[in-house]
Amino acid sequence: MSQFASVLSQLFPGLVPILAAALGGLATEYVGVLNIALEGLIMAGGFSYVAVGSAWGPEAGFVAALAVPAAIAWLQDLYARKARADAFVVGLSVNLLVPGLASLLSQLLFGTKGVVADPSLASARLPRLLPGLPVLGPLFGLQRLSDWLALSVAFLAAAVLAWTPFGLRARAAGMNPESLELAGVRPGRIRGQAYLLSGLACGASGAALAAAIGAWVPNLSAGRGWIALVAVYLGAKRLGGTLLASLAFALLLALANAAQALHSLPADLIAAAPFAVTAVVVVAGAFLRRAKRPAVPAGGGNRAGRPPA
Amino acid sequence: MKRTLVALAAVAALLASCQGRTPARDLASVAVFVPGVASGSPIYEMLVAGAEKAVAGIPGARLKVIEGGYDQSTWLDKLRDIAASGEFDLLVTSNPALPELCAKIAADWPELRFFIADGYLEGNPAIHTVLYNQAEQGYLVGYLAALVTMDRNPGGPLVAGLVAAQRYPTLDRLIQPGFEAGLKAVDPGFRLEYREIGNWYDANKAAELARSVFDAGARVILPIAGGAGLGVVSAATELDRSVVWFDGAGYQLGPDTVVGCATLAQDRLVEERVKALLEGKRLFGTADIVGAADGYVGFDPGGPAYAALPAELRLRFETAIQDLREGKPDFTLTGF
Amino acid sequence: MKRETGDLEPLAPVPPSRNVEALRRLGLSAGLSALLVAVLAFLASSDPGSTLAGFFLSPFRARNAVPSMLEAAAPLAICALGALLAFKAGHFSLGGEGQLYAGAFMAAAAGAAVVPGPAGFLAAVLAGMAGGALVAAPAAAGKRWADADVLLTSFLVSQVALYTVDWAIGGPFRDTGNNLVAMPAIPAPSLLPRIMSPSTLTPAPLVALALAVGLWFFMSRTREGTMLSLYGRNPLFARLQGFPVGTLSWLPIVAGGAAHGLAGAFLALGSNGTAVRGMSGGLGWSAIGVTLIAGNEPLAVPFAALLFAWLDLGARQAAIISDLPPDAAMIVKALVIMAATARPLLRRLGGIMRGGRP
Amino acid sequence: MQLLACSGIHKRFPSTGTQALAGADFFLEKGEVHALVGENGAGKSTLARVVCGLLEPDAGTLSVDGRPVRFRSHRDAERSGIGLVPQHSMLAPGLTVAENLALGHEPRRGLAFFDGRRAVYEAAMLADRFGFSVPPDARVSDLGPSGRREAEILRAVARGSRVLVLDEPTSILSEEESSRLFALIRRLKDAGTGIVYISHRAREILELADRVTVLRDGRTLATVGARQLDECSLAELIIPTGACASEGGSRGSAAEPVLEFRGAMTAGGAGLDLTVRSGEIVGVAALEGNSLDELEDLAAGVTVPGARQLFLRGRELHGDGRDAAARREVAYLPTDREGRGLSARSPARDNLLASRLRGYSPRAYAGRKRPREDAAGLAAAFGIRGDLSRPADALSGGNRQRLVAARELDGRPGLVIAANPAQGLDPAARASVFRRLLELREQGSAVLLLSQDPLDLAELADRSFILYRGRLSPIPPEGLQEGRLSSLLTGAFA
Repeated sequence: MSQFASVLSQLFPGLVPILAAALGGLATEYVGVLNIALEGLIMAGGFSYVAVGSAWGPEAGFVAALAVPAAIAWLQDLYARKARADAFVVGLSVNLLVPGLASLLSQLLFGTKGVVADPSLASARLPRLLPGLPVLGPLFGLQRLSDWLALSVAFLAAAVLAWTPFGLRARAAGMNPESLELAGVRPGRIRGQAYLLSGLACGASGAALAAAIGAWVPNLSAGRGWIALVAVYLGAKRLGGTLLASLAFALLLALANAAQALHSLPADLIAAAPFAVTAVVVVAGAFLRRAKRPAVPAGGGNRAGRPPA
Repeated sequence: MKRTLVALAAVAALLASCQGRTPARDLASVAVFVPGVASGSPIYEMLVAGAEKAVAGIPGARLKVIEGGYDQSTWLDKLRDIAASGEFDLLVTSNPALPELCAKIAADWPELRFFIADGYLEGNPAIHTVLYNQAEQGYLVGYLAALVTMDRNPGGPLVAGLVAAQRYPTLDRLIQPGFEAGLKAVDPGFRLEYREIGNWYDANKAAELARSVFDAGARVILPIAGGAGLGVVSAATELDRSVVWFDGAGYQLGPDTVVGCATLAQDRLVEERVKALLEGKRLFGTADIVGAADGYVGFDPGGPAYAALPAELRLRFETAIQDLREGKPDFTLTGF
Repeated sequence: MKRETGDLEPLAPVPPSRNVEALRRLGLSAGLSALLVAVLAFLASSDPGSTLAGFFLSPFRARNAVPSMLEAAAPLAICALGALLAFKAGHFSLGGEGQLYAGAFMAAAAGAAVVPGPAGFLAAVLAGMAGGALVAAPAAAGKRWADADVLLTSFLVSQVALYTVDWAIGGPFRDTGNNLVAMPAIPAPSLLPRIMSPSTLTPAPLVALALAVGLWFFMSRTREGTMLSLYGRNPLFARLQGFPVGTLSWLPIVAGGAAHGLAGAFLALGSNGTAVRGMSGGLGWSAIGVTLIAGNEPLAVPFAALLFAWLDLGARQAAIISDLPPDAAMIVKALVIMAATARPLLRRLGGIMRGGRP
Repeated sequence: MQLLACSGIHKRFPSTGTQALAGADFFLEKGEVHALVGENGAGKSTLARVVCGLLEPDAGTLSVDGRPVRFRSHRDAERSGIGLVPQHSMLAPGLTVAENLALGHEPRRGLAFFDGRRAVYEAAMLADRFGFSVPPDARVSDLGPSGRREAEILRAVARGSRVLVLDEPTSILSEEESSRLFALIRRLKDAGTGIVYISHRAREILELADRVTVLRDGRTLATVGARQLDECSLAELIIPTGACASEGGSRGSAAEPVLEFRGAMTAGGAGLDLTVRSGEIVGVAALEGNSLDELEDLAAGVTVPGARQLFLRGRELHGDGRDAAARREVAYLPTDREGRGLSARSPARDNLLASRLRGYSPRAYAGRKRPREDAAGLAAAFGIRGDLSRPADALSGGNRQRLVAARELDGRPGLVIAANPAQGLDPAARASVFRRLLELREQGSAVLLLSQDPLDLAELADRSFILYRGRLSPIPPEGLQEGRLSSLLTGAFA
């Protein structure tokens, strides 16, 4: 029972960063582009939280953590569109650029490339809301304010995608940009806004990670952006699916942490599991889709995101 | 066109003047290679501080600090660059993994000399190493962890945690056995909860693992995790549990959380040895092991959380420190 | 949404030939790198002068730095050539990192197991290539049998390989006597011979160069190469022409994997002497950057790889001499890759450099 | 006053180098149905897109109610009351009908939320008003062709159209669906809407239109009152060379069957049976939307046929990589020259030699001399001008067309699939391609000729069929002789 409660209590802090980033990935998938830069954007969020927060307090830090990655993502898309560069390659560069810049700025601002700790940035735990309950207690009580804040941003992103005119337009842009042309909406603008949302959500993820430990640690995201991306694909690029897949991964990782107590499985192999599962799902999904739809040009259908050959 | 020629000539002249530099005979130019990041890492901060003090005492000696970052697979290239730059006579560093790498460099650059603290390699004529008896350090924090656990949770489970970045020989052979020996010296019923992060940076995962250790009943954790150790401290702070720290100067990370902090007199050691080497002492080829008896492994009682512990507990612990200095229990190492 | 890949752009004037474009791209990348380095030196360093000296002079002045730079460029170029082959066939394989790592692991395992000497060397090289190909295989099979997205599957399998090799090097295959997380050393007779000790130079750069020429020949002088590039740009066309699309849909991916494995084997058989945990260290990603900067021209790849090797070495040298963080190289690389894919921008710049109007 | 006036409209597409419009004029009165006709590629759809603000003209003026206007997006056109029913779907397939209608004008609830229920309600009201049966909450991808078309029309009229542009609206509709559409058009017309009606179907045009404007090569040829026309004269207007004058004789059926369809299914209808024998040209004609493209896809191996439905020389074709060897004896001149006939970013020379790569020894190919000479020879024979070492898409449109023809029609293919072979060719090139097809027949090739242009059939085919609403019916010889092709095609005989 206590093991179970332990897994549950770990589920939430593990879930928030992955979920927020996954929604960020979903935002651009809605408009039909893969934002490979989630990892970099999470780091941008985490670093901004600490860099701005240590100067002007955690509230300002949180705002910066949202604003900076949003701006980066928006610029990233603007550059890709205006310079006709491949969106995918630009995303890859952002993944290289952000850790480099963070390290450089960290050196300039704090005189270290390493850990920047500021205990005042560590987010406070909320009071235990539901003390007596065995399951809900650990799940809902005793969690960090920052996690709840980041979760609200994630929820906001989900709401924007699901229930606003923007979400509708984004989906239309991803399915058939011409439908927007007839509606008098510029698909490029929608794409830019989707990137903006993507950066915002990733920023929330980064802020949650940094606030949980009250510090900037190089490589803060530690692969969570990739897992988020994988969750989007495992969730079939749909809102509900992405939520479920994120939850499944968070559960898997929490279980893996708990399983270490048993010394049964090496940590590295557990870390490989989400990727292996998703690879199987992606291939099986493609196979089924192809079996269902025989009239597809075999050996044709290159993905749109090809390198400039 | 003309301008290009002039520029080329200038570059050529510059190159020629650089080539003409005569290499120094004596050891005078020191490179400190930090296999990680100095700031925030006490043992590396002491490495730098000790080397700086030593160099300051020798007229004409120069010092340059180069940070290698946490990615161990890049260290060899970086060391090679330092050697290849031809700027340095003595390379000072500190990490159990470094002797092997430095031996590779020494094979290619025979005139370069190495001093490695916290590592062990005997018989290489270019390399001098000094190993800390990490088992003693582990024993100290283990003993304290056991006392704190029993004080905080009388009659509770006899469990303490060790959250490590990844496994490596010093951890397996010295730190962990020492830590367990410390726990069991207080009560043989103690059990160790070991967790592994998989890298030296994922502080969030460290925090999650620490929580699972605390959930398993532990009151105290020893993190051996570099930057990720911060996650253990923040988890302990939140859950009102405790952390014992390794390698010194951990109190400021969590004034109410870090109940004790074992120390290495790395700054003193590095200063002494570098100074000796620069003065021409023929130590290369030898490997020393230092420990509690000669004061290089110790304990820093200056933390607020330590001061807040019950006086009798502190008394018992300080007795244990004294015993260790006198060889009880005996962790003597003859080699590694 | 329609992807605005740069090459869809119809050009009013006749586009320059691929060679000219590759040259121009390389030149501009090098120029841009130099410019960015200078900017960073002034922004982020307290001593821009020696930082610049570190970047621009040390790599050419320090003892044996140039041969070491060649050596560092070799695996990068080999990976980039492997990636290029897959790209040419229209498969955007992102698995390089894992393929390289698996190659290094397999090479170290084989090199330590087989009798020292040429046999051990050969076994290590072959095992490395097999390791890389093995990691590429699931993505290739997924493409062949299910038409699954190579971009995604290759990345996913590569991640699995990275973690699995991490586990293997840190666990069952670890040299437990070593504080470095690494495998047992490969016996010296099985290693690549060192040519200019103390530099790290081995024959690997020659192999890379030979592979570049070989790939160039394959792509432009063989029927199969022509089919591959026609297929890569329009698979349906290739199928309607009766090309062996079944083979073309998987073999280039596996061959690219084998190339990454070869690079990994060279890493293990070079100065490291074994496989070290985290050895791939972003090389697979850098190789994609090299491919892009080389404009997908095999003959330009060695030069682009040298550019990246210089950036790495220059940044490390600048860090030794001055106080510029080595991450400066990462920033420069990222920006150069970004710029290299912007075709109209490149052309306009090229026009300016030729003295014409943009 | 004219409701809509376009004069001297020019539009050039730099990407393909085609001058789509070169001085088109078009005037629309209030409450009239004005048909816009012309050959494929005459510029009808381009003009429609200019009128609707989807393209900005290079030159020329647009005015609505006598006031000059300039449309930067469709929204501008919409503000002037112009709605479009495009030829190819511009709906977002994964959204519902109501969501598609709402796009760009979403009803809101609360501060910023999309009011999906109101969108459905509005769409239902609109559908009701026009007597449409399309369910507003259905996903577009789940709808049949008529449902989609209804959705398109609903979207066009949703903003209160004063001008409605319909581009080939009936191409995918059944007879009954079409007549419902016509009733709607009449009602809109009576309400004062001006309707631009683009169609190939003469009968529809004569039934609906008040006036007809004929485009040819991007210019306005004439505007004629519809009452002065009958089906034959309309067909004459659209396609200049006299259809009546053409002669096509059927030859004695030749020897060996090469390509056989045995009950091959298309989405549009029943199984198709068709045999093409060596030494004959079998022609199939149809208008757009009558599954001619599906037939092309099946024959060429783009789509996968059902089991045991398609045979080449008695061997079953699977429509995938297994057919590679069989494909090599098939010459295929696709309708979609760019998408299927070229790997456009590869050098023109590689494209030209793609079908004969296997003929070279590795040494000869590496030597480059022979391939270069062969390519130059082919280029000269088919009049391809341009640098062959540059990517094929650096060639001009006409040269690209000739490149595909040169590659496919050279040599001695066992089977030739020629889909719209004359499309986009100037008269001289057309004549040379046709000559070559006849030569191939004489040499014993089997030729399957698919065309939207009946004249192609009249000129070339030994046997002719018409494909109408998914069914294949033989055209009696008198059908060709009496010059009633257009009426045939519009369904009189089907």
